[in-house]
Amino acid sequence: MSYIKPKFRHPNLPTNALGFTVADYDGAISTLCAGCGHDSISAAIQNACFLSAIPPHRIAKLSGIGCSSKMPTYFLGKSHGFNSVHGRMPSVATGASLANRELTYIGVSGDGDTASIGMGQFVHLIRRNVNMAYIVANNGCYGLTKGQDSATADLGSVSKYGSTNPFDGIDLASLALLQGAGFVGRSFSGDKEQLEPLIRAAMAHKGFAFIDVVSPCVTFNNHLGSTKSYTETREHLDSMPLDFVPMREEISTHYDAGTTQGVTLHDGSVIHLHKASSDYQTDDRNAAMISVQNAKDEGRILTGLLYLDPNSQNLDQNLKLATKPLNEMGKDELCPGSRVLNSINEGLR
Amino acid sequence: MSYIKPKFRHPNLPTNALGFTVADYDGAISTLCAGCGHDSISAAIQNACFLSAIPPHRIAKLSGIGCSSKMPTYFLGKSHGFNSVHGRMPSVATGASLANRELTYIGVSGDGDTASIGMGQFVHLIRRNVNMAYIVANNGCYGLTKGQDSATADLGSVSKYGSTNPFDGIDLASLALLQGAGFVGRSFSGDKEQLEPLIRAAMAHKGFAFIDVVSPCVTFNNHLGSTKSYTETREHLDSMPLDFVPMREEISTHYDAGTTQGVTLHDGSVIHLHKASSDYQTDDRNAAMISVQNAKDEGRILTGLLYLDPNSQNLDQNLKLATKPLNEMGKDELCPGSRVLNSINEGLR
Amino acid sequence: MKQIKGINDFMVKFANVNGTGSASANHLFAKAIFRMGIPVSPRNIFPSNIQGLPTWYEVRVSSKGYLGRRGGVDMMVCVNPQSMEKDVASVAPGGYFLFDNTKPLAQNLKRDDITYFGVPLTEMCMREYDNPRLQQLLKNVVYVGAMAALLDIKFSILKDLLSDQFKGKEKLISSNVHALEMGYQYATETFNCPLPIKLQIGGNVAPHILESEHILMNGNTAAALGAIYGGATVAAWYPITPSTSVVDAFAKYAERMRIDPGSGKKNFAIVQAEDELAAMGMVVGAGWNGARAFTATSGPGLSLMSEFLGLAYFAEVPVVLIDVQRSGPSTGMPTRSQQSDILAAAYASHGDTKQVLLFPATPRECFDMTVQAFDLAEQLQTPVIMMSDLDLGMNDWMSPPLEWDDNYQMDRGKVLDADGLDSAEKWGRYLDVDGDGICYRTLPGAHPEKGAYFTRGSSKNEMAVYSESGDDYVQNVDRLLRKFETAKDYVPAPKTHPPIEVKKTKTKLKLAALFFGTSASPAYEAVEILADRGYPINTMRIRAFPFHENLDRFIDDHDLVFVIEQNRDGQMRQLIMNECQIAPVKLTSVLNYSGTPITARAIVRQILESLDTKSADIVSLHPETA
Amino acid sequence: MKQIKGINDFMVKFANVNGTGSASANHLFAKAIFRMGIPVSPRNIFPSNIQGLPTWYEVRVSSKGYLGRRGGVDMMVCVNPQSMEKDVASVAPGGYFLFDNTKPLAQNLKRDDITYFGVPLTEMCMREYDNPRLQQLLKNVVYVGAMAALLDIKFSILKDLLSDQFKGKEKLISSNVHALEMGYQYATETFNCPLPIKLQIGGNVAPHILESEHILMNGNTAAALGAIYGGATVAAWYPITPSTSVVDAFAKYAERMRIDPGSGKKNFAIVQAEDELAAMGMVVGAGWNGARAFTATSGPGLSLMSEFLGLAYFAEVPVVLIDVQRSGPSTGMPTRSQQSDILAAAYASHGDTKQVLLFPATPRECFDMTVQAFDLAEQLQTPVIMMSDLDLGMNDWMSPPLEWDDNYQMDRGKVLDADGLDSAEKWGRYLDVDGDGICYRTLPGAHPEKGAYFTRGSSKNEMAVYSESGDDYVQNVDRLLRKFETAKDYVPAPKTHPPIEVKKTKTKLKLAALFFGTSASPAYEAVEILADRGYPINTMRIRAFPFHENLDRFIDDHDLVFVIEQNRDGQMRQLIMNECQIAPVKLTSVLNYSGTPITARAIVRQILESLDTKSADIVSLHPETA
Ligand SMILES: Cc1ncc(C[n+]2csc(CCOP(=O)(O)OP(=O)(O)O)c2C)c(N)n1
Ligand SMILES: Cc1ncc(C[n+]2csc(CCOP(=O)(O)OP(=O)(O)O)c2C)c(N)n1
Ligand code: SF4
Ligand code: SF4
Ligand SMILES: [Mg+2]
Ligand SMILES: [Mg+2]
Repeated sequence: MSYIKPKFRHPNLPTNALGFTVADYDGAISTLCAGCGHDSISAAIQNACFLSAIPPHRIAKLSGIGCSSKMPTYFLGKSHGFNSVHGRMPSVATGASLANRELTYIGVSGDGDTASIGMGQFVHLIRRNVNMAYIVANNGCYGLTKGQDSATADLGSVSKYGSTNPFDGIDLASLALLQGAGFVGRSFSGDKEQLEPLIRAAMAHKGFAFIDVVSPCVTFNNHLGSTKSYTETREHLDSMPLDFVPMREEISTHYDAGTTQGVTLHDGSVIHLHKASSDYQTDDRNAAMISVQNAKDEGRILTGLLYLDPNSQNLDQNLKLATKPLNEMGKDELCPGSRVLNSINEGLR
Repeated sequence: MSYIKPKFRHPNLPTNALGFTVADYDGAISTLCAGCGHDSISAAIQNACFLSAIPPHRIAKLSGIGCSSKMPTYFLGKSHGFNSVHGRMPSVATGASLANRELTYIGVSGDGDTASIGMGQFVHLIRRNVNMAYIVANNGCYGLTKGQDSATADLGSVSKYGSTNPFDGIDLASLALLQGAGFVGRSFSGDKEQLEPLIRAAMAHKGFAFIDVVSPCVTFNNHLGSTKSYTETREHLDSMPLDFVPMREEISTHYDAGTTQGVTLHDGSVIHLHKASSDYQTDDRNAAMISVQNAKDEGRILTGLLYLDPNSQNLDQNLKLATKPLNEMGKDELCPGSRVLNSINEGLR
Repeated sequence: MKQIKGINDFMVKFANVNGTGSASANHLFAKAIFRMGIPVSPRNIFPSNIQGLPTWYEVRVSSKGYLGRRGGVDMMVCVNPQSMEKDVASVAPGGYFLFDNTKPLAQNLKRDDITYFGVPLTEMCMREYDNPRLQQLLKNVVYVGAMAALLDIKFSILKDLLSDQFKGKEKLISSNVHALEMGYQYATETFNCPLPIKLQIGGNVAPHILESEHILMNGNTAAALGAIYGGATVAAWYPITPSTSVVDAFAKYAERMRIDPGSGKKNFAIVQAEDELAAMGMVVGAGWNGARAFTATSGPGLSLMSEFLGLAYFAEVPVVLIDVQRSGPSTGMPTRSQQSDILAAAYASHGDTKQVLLFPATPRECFDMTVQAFDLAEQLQTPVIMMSDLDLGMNDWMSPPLEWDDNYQMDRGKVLDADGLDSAEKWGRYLDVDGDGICYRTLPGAHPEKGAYFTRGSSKNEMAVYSESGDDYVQNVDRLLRKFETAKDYVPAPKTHPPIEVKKTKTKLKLAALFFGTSASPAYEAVEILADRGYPINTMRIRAFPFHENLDRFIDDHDLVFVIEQNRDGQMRQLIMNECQIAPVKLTSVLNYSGTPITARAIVRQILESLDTKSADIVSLHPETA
Repeated sequence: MKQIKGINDFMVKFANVNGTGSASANHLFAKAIFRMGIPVSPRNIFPSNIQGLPTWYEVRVSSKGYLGRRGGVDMMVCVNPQSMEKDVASVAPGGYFLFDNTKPLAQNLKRDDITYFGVPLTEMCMREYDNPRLQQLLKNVVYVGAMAALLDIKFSILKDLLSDQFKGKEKLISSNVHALEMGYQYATETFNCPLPIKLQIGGNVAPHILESEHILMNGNTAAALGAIYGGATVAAWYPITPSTSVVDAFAKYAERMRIDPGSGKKNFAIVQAEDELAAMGMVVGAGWNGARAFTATSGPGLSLMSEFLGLAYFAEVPVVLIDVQRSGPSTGMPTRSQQSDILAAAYASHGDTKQVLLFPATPRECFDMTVQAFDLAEQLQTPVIMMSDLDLGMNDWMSPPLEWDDNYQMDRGKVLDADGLDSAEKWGRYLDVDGDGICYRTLPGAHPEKGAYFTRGSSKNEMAVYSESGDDYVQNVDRLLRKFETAKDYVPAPKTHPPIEVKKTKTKLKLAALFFGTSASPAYEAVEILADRGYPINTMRIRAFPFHENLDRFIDDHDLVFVIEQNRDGQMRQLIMNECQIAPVKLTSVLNYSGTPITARAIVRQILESLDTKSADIVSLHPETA
């Protein structure tokens, strides 16, 4: 949230290979809450596109519905975007990517959008290996509808309304691994150094690339970690009117590969991020699943590039799609003409 | 398929603890194709209920839409049944089980019904740990709509229409394991000795119990296994009119724990079933996932009880549901009365 | 400058930023007026985000008890710089404008024809509180204090309300009261209080209101209470504005009133489903299995429930759905109100379907109709959809108190238990024994030998056996029509008001107005205005679909009937034409679909315009009725 | 016994067990008649399972070229013991009954008033073939041979057809021909061939048919070809009867005609989605991104697509949906035909929506309209739904040949490419520059600096910026109405036929009939019958929604208009009332919703009945029009 954004831009901003500055990758002003992790992700995407020097107009941004799904409005104003319906962005992205295989597709979703209403489409999107980067801004709750638990909320986590979640959280990275995704990563919204390169790699990957980004909802829920330590901050909060959302700073963090970092969220709870070490093998799917699981059992969230299969066959390949984008084909390529039709008629007599 | 079913019943049929004969667990006459694996599963369910001496009227049968979802009509004629809509039986079963926690719920579905259109509901059914036995009659295709590949069809399998499936099959047992199911089994429709006890155990389990049953569609697709050997049977078939479905015998098999059995399907393809050995540990979820995966990599389908957590907390427990079935509660339990309402009015002035 | 005057009759609008706690403070303001016994109707106009965007809160005060939106702003309280330009512009000439003058007002925001009240809200709070959170929050309370002085709100009532709200948190009470006093004092000292618009207990308030025992509550809470009292045990839902608070409130009351005293266990189950398809599926499953079950949703959810609604219609499963309508189509304006799901609900799903709808107009009716919905669903063995909307569901309405008859018995409809099955001569699930289209159902587990059947969404014969026979199909769907006919006598009948006497009428036409739900309040108000101007208009408020036969007769009795509703396409008018076979020329639409509730002013304007243009046509088209 | 007579005018019905290959054999029978130049209309009436249940195949032969279902059975070929009792009963007195007399006919199946032909099919095949598969299969071919003798089918044509069918599989050809001959010979030797009902080339066949170049094809194949010719590149779907064969056929033709000759790669993409929501989502995504995309579905799928259809309407994304209707509601009778998704499609989704519908009546029109659907969707930037049905989609129809104008250019509607954007003065995605409600869209990737915008299902202003302003909302949805108005001139206009002259009319009323899709053939037939009986009825065939203004005029010009359709609730009649503001009393429903197609007989009966009861009322209600 920052409806007053400086209009002034430094004339000597660095440019990328295309001659664009990072400002060319700007979007509209965010209407999310101050301090929302999603804004950090928007910034990371913007920066990643800038650094990778992708022409902004050759990117298409797709999303579902939710605070997270609003994000595409807040980056890449020169790209087309499609804010579709709740939970069904995967199908829209599939269709879009078939229509024009030459654009770079970025899908942005939330944990509600993906793990609840979108679960079926998500699984099948992975299975089809659609060529896109799919980023889930995972806050364990439904931000936009005011803080209900989502399906990724941890067992035992307590929502702002005081209810305790009796269900085990769905681990989207494990699911992506199981369903055969060729690129699976996990990061934290505030860890720019890890997140940006991951996003760049995901966009470069020629197939479905999934990144689960832990992104605290400062307003309704911060309890994504398995280990939580409540402070009186929380109690203090409880006596505020429900329509009061205090202004907050975005949380950022910095830690080294192979180490574990405790990050204190705005309500005082702590999550423990563990960055995969530099000798982590990214080419073993089963091992990756076990590593994720083991970290979870230890109350830690494993972050980093968890799995990569650079040679996975994507949907375009599987369907033996022509090289020229389908949406550019004209009558010559598409319409067999009257002679063929007459011979078809002949066969029907 | 056998629309002429003998009416005569032996007077000395064995009875179970309730004094019922197996005929008391009969359903209507099947309208499936002759030799369809689904009919064997129906028989196994019928027998399992008989052997476990469950009063037929205390069972509720639920299904979606498909050949497989028709099965409940063909067993337990004294039970209520609900043939709901395609892919959404999990939600119907969830609601039904909440309404009356005392019945035994059997859900029957197909791979299309569960792994395609039903994927989202299936995952969330597992997550909620609804107290029911959920059986998927898995034939790798859409029988009722004439043989399209389903999402469990193997990569590279060839449908009756000659198209080759370019997608990896979804392994429902692995998915159930990942999502935390407390009971996961796999079997083959023709393996009565394995299937019946599995079904009995699933019904006895006080939570969500999943059984993936390989059940060949004799008419459209038999290619579930990873290893296939096509014979000329297949070529022969190709010249038959599409509306011709030859009469066939159900396939049955018998093999020992710890061994692998090749089963030849009607089109001549072979699947390799591997029965978990007697020292298989059913209490390690991660190990189970690895075993299933390893078998798959070797071209085999691991069968048996793959995982069991007898103490998983089911939905009734998680919701702290009253012991008395909700559908039996009356005004006294439910309606707070005028005095309470007046005090609510008071609070609104 | 001529200032707007008015005792107990004016419109105050608050312009805030959302997420700042302003809605709570504004509610305090409205509630205090309500406690003074003066009719008030607050409306929260909020954006579809959580923090940082403009939000408004309208409070209408009306001595006559008009609760519909009025339109126009007599006094604006503006603490949002983002929207201030528009806000200033929207004040009626002669009106008043209160703002935070910690920073001076920009030159372009100054008008000659309104009165400004600058209160240094930020400055005061910065000075008084060091906790930034309280600085933010209490600004709102300070302006409420100032408004109390300006409008003559009874101060003790405000204090009482704060004590109620923060019961047990003494520190919060005192800081809030302090803020209130600061504002009050500042205004008293700085301005000429009270203003020509002001409040007065008793005063000109309509006597029937003074005597009433009204409560102030929103429709969603009332519906939730209806579900509690109606014996709902299973609620399955998926969050969506503006229906979310129905299940929130249900959960709150159930946790209080539905805990088994012995075991501490729950006599209810609430499941947050993974989406609306699943929510409706769960309700269908529970309803099939004999529990009273419901879900609540809004537009997009209704679309997603379409397939299941068709199943429940055809398989004849009791289902209660509370549709709190918002602006469509698609995501539309998710935090704005409309009545635009009528056709989507009435004919939900493919094939020939007709669904039972209820149209509550007040929180009291939300309560009553929700209770009745459960009876109807089981009596008729079909979905019953209560069509509320954001305006009714989420705003507080002055309403007669909820009433409960302790002799109420749930009507579970035609369900045969074991005894019933044993004594039934011949039972078939779809045998129309009574000729009313409603058959006898059974519940799973009821009887060891009898009554089991297969429920399905496909065609069947009277004995519930799957059938593809055209005859079986036709007799079944014809019976469903018969059942729908029967439903006409079960659902709430429409309401008419005694006609208003008009001395000198300006029209020869017999005029009438039809309306429903939140269009009712402004419609009644409009009809009174029009009566004053010489146009007698009879009214009928529709409360349910299928329509009662009174509706046909009522339309027959008039030459021209206005159908007042809040959607673009005149959906209720279409439904009436379809179902009652009414000549379109007789029904004229009066519409508002801007997302904010329809006003009496808009209705009056449209009716007068249409009378100007229409009366000629109508006379010539139907000479016999002139 | 008086035997039924008729040259080129009779109804043969085959009663089989499904999964036995009978449909192929029966098709052979029908196709042979077609090749003789005699109008024929075959209908497959099949159960919703794969093997072992009764299935029927009706073949109507009509010298005048009536293609609608006729009703009544002149000759029954029954090889299914399960249904034999009913089948015997359904033969008209004086009719014929052919059966397998390997086992003798049960006593109770014997009637005095029909002629029996026993052919020992099983016995003959057991004797001739040792492969059990062939024994089964060729039984069907044997009875076709017998029928050829009985009805005088040209034998060489049958042989040609078999050679075509099994091209390259000589063994199969010869065994089939052998079976054919066996049956032919048996009949010739045993019965008095040909029967009083029989075929005759030329003969009494209507001259315009004799001269025509008709083809025999089903609507789904035609629609698939339409998608190929219309330039569809993305097809996403989910299997459901009876729409499955649309995409099957599309795949077949695309594999043949859409392979890039250089690379061998595909100029199309077909995705079997995980369900209908996803199928429609993919089409929306592809349409948004500038590909011509479509899906095909039936009732339950339409319900599931509802939310996405609302999105596409409101976000203005071109989408083509082919709805092959079946009997609803819910799963209904999945293998039976109806026209009952009209309202569900026209007003698909919550909120105020109106969708463009097309109503093809012949395979030729399925082809043409599918092509046009892609143009319309892009011109109007909205979903276009082609409303076919099982009868049209899955049965073979005699149809004028498909025609193609090689000058056809795809009309991509108002799309600005880079040049267009550069030369546009001011561009806003939702700016109604031309006043027709249709704005200029852009495609992702088109221009480095201009034309990017955000597509959404929520409210926005003309510049595509998210907006919750009531004014922006209203101007946007009003523009959508304007666009719908524009659409009236884009969609196919209704068709009228020259009135039939009637010598001595029995009514003073000006009568008319409205119909569409598969109701058209029987309706035309009925109108001719009624003209014969003294009732002149003008006709108009509706081909699209929104309705052309001709429709209003046509209705205005008549006193009483019959609306002929195949659903319970008279959905098209409702749509007409809603949209054209027609007095209900003017429109009388003529309905059939049993799942089997409506017949001319049923139409005639209902119209005559209604004229008996109605004419009095109508005259008194509208004296001025009498
Ligand atoms: C069909 C439908 N159901 C419900 C909603 C209401 N809704 C909007 S956003 C949302 C949840 C968003 O959660 P998530 O995806 O986690 O996003 P977040 O706001 O947490 O970033 C819901 C339920 C909707 N828009 N559409
Ligand atoms: C909403 C909806 N879409 C499609 C269909 C059509 N349909 C019926 S069964 C079926 C697939 C069944 O496959 P599966 O569940 O594997 O069952 P099987 O027939 O193979 O046993 C489909 C797509 C339907 N009934 N409803
Ligand atoms: S509610 Fe939560 S997720 Fe939504 S914008 Fe605010 S902080 Fe972010
Ligand atoms: S089509 Fe396949 S799945 Fe269906 S009944 Fe026949 S064999 Fe079984
Ligand atoms: Mg979230
Ligand atoms: Mg299957």
